[in-house]
Amino acid sequence: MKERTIWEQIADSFRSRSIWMLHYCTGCGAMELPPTMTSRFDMERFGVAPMATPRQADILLITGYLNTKTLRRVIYTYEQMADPKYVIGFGSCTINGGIYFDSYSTINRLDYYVPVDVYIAGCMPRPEAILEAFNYLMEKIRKGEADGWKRYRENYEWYKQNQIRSLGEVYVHDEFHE
Amino acid sequence: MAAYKALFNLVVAFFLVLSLEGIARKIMARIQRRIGPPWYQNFIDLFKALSKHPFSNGWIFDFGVLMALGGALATAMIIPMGSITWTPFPNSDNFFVIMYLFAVGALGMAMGMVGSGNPWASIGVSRALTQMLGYELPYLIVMSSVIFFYKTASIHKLIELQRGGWNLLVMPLGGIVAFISLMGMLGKKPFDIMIAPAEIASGPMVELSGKYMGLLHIMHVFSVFVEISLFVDVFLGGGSFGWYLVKFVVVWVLAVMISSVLPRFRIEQMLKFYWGVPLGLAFLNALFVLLGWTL
Amino acid sequence: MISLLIAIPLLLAFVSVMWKRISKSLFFLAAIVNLIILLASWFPNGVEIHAMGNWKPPFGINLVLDNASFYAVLVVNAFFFLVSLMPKFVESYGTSLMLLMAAANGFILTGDLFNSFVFMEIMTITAVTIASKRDNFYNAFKYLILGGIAGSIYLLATIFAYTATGSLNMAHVSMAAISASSLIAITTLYTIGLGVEAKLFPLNGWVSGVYGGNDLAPVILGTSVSFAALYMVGRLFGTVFHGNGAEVLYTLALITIVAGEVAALRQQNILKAFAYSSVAQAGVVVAMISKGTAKSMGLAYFHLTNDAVAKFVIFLVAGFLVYNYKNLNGVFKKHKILGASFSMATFSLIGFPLFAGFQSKLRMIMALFSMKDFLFPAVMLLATLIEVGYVVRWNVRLWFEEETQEKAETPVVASTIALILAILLVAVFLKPEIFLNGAMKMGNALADSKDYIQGVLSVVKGGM
Amino acid sequence: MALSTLLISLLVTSVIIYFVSKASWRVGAILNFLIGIFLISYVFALHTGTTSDLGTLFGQKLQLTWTNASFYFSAVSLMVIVSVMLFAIKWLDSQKYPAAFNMFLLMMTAGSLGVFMAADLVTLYIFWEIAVLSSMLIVPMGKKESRKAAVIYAVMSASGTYMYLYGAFLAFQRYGTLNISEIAKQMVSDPSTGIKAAIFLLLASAGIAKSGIFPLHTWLRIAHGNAPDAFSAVLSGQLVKLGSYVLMVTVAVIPSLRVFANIPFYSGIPATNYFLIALGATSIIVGTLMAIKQDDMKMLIAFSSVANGGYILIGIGTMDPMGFEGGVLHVFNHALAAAVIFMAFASVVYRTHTKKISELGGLIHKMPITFLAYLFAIISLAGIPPMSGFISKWMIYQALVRKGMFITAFIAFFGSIGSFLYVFRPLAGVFLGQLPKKYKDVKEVSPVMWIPMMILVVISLIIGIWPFPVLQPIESMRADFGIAPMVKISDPDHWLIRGFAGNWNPVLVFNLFLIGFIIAYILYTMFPRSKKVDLLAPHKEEGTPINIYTGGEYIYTPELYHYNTKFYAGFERMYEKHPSWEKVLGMLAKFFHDLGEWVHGWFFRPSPSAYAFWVSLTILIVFWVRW
Repeated sequence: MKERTIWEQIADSFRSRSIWMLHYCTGCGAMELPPTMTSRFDMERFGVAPMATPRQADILLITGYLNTKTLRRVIYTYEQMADPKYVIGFGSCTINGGIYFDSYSTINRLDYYVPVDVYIAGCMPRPEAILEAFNYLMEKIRKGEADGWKRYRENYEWYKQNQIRSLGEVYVHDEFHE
Repeated sequence: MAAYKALFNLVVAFFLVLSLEGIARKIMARIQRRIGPPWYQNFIDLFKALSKHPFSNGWIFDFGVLMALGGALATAMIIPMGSITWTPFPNSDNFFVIMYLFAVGALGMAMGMVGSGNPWASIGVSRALTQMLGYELPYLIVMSSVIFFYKTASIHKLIELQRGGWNLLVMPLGGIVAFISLMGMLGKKPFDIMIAPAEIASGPMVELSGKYMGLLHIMHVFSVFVEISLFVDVFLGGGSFGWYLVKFVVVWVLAVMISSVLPRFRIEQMLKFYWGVPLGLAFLNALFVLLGWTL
Repeated sequence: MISLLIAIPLLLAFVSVMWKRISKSLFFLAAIVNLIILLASWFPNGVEIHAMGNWKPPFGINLVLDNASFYAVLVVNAFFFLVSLMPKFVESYGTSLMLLMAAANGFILTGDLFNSFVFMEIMTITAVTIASKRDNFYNAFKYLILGGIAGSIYLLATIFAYTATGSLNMAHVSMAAISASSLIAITTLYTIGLGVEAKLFPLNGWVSGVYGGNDLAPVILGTSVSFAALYMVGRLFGTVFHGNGAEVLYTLALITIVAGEVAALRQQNILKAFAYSSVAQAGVVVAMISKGTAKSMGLAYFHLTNDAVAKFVIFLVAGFLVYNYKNLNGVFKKHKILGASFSMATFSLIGFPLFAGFQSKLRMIMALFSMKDFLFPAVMLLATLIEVGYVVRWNVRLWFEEETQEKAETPVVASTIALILAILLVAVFLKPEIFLNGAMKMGNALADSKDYIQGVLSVVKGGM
Repeated sequence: MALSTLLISLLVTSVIIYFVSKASWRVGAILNFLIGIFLISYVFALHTGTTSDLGTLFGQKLQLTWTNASFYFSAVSLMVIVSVMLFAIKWLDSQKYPAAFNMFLLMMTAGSLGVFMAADLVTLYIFWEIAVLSSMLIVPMGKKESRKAAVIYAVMSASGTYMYLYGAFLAFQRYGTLNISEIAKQMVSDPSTGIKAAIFLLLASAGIAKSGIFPLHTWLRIAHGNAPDAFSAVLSGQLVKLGSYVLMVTVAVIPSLRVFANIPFYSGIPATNYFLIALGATSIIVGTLMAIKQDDMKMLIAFSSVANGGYILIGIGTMDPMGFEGGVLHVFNHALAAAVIFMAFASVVYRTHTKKISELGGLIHKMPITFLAYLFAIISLAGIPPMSGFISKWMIYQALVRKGMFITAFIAFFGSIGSFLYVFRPLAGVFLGQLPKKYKDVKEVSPVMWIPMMILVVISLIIGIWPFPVLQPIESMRADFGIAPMVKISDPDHWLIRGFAGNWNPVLVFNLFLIGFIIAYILYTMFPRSKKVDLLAPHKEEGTPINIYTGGEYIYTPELYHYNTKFYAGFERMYEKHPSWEKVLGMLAKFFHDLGEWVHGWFFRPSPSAYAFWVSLTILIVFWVRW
């Protein structure tokens, strides 16, 4: 790992304290976010705030199982985020496919396709676990270890290959076939 | 000297509003029984945004952002802060000049954001402009009656002329209407129709990333400064720099508290609201001023 | 000398019955001879009498040439001359045209009420034959009936005048003291009798059918004949009856203006549209005549001259277009000269500056204002407004719409004449004296009945 | 060269230009342009007070004089016309009738100059009609709808003109002169208010019709919207100003404050002026609301011309030194802005052949210079500081607030903010956003076309920063009219414009904006460079989605996602069922048609017996009445 410049260190410390989150609510995991955001657990006190668009978001929170249709959108959205960007895989679905692991269209491992910085295990993970994950991610960012976005850039070919293998090549490019 | 004062304006505006925004988040959190982020959270957010590697959607996108920020900076430089001592350009602090110079920023932002090519940005801008039609009218009528009453549109002179009593007390109706319009200007709930993150993905800002977001945030900071300063100067009698700051904070906190308990209007509801009671009150106020029925 | 104006066309008309083939040339001959005669006796500036059979007025029939009748005859014959230049256009109507010319000249020149009736009848009947060109029989028939009614009423009026004064001579009638009630009867009947030819509302129903039915009728009837008829209005109401009954004329004329313009607005046929426009212009002229002063009458005939020139061009061009194209859209793209002259004529009709109509219209309005008549200018301007609507519509349609048809052969003589007349309209704008002097002389002569009486009856004093 | 010689030789030259253009229209257009340049230099060299006789008409001397007002209006007009002439050198190759266009354009120039020079009412009328006639013949050269437009234009214009004519002769009847300043002098001492008011309003109605003030505004939409594209620039930028000139003549040259001092209505403004102001205010509302909902971009700006005509009228109508100067300055600003906007639209139509906002989009990628011209023009039109448009609006507001005219002020504010809304629509719908695929090969127009736009933009910008060259003539014009000659509004020594309620320094404000922009630029460069998102990617390579955030959706046909129809749907819905004045006027036209039908059906029946009936009825009625 390369040594960070002082500016990068400062920037990273800022980044760690201000996390704007885009939650990609594909499954039941999204259920756990409202309590995380609202008064009970209040994630805003860590500087975590929900965002409506990937252009502004720092982390992509994937809350639930992915299938071949949604994964394509996840990748697209991820690529639209500005660097540096981080991914949190939420719940066991993103780790091993969860209870639908044997379905024909379920994606079993998220980090084949996009680099995941933090996984939160469990089905469902409780808000405490989510906050813990945020804290862990912050720590990683501060130390400059959350480098998923760099890995994605460096290993772009590999990721692309995995993506195509699972999703298949798209031959007709229009709004109905992606 | 004027240049230093103008620079000072910018510095004050930047730190004051940015911390107030953090405080606002804190207040909102407290109202919702949360702890909330620290007061300096917005500084962190801003610098983080500036440090990111952004996307640019074409030159007009860049140009729009620059124009927006430039316009807001220019306006913030003219604004008097409570008294003639803190008025950088006593000859040009005309109210209409400020209002319209302010529109440069709005236009720049609108243009840049639509230039991003995102339909949501366009929808957001259309809403923002419509909302402008809503809140500006009562506000301008109130301001016209103020100017008619004091026979000057120069802000620092208006401050001086309020020695006898704050304008808010001289024409309370006008003060109330101006405050309601201020809420719309600030884009606080219930008037955050153009942002509406849940409907149109934060509207005009949908394509803003990294430093663009940061620069527009700065622009927003100066806009808030201009809007509230105008209200403080014109309706709350300005005062020494310290008093000015206090009044500024009070107005801001009040606006935040009101906004934190209200839901969002739909666009035509907003228009009907503004063109109903506030506009009526504004005209009533104008009538009172004409007839000399001021307190 | 003046009787030749009637005699030559009449004679040649009879000759042409025998040699049908040369009737066109004979017509041309008659027209040019008449024109030469007229030029020879340029503005008499007094009253010249030609007593037929040497019966001195007020007893016999006499022809009167004063400034008024001279100007009218000049204009009328000028238009006949212009028509005679286009032999193709005249076709086999040379005889009729010559008769019409004789009748129109006689109608204008005569100093005798009954004689004027006779000439009017001839005029109507020859006009009907011309109107029936291109199988336009029904409208011609209608015209005939209306002309008949008008003629009989005219005759009745003449009879009344005769019973009231014991004379048929205009000067004599003018001089005589007629009781008020008879005067009402006489003038009213004359209003109706002349109203048909002068296109007064509601007696002008024949106009659209006759003018819209073929190409020759509007060109000659809309210019020469209506000038003759409107001359007689001035003569009778200005000179003979000293403005008595003018208010009826005025009212009817104002209604005529509005009715004519609104009727023109809805017309889809270009000939009919401008036929109604000429109705409206006749209304303007009659209303102006009914004001009764020398100036107003002079301006009325100035306007009438301008209008007649413009109408000549308009009807000439429109007639050509209607009978050569099914669809008139954009035809002027193929006939630029015709188009330019048509447009200039129509703009003159409206009274746009740069064209003659402006001079007459503004002068009329100004004169009316100085007479403190505020209604008529308003009506006139309203009518002009409506006129702008259809004139611009026709111009735009004829110039700019997509053309659909093959080009027809351009009539060289007709377009030359149209262009010359259109340029004449511009010239009149720049130098209104071209028409204005004559028209003002005419107005003075008509208004000055004392002079007329003296001029006509002086022969009596000297002779008998 | 005497003024009359100039005008007459221009009229003659225009005919020559036609024949030259028949041979080669481009030579004709270039000649036109050169004549225009000559005219500008001529106008600037003239001294005020120069008079010249045009001749006599029915005993009245027709005179031309050169006043400060004529200088101002002629200079503004020529600025617009000459730019369009330059523009036309290239643009005309898309037109069907270039020769006639050249001829009528020059003829119209002569007519308008004559109007500004006229010293009496009839001279004014003559040149007015020349201008109307020649412009009316250019209008139908456009697309199909333009034919109808020409008729409506002619009728509306004529309705105003004839009222004017009536008023002119009414004045002549009463005062025995047609000379404008003589009439003005006599009106002051005339005791009869009714007739004075009638003359005043009748004279003003020509201006009302021409500058598109409320009851007679409907022709603007149709004529400006459908006229040949570049000519719309002249129509809106210059010809409409003839109306403003006449309004100014009626309101200011006839000293309405003194003439109607006995009928004050509100705040020292006489009822007659107030009536005009009310009409102006109505036009602002109508123009703004209608402009917001147009889909045709030219019609949109046409309605904006209605609204801006209202501003001018309000400003002049107040007869306040500030308001008057504001109104007159607004003539300049609107002329420049509207001309640039219409020329920009003409360029767009030249390349894309459509003027529907809903069919366009993203042209900034293809026509950036046109876009910039449009952008600066709308900044001026919406009255935003660095451009000159703000100054006039600022002055008008000052006057309105000073007079305590809150409702009028409200309407002016409404129009001003509404103008942000409507000028933004073409900006967003035509230039920004997504480029439809059919326009992917569109190119920027040639320099001959964009240079005139840019020149006007630069002039507007310079005047926005340093307005005194324009303010000075206006001020001397105001002194001529005797509107508070003591008050000095422009103060170039201190770089200030002095209002009744506070001053401002345009240079300072511009510099502040510049500083703000520089600071913003420095900030912009300090932080990480951005990655470019290519909005044209779907056009360049088939099968590339556009890279904007649309909820994770892939978009291959971006124009479908271009938001340009019903841009202000929420607002437009609020006045969907508005009453339409156009319909009312349409009904009036229909009334005349039906009247014609009725007259035709009753009196001009095809059967002779009906005529016999009418003849007898007329005899009876006439006898009955006269007995």
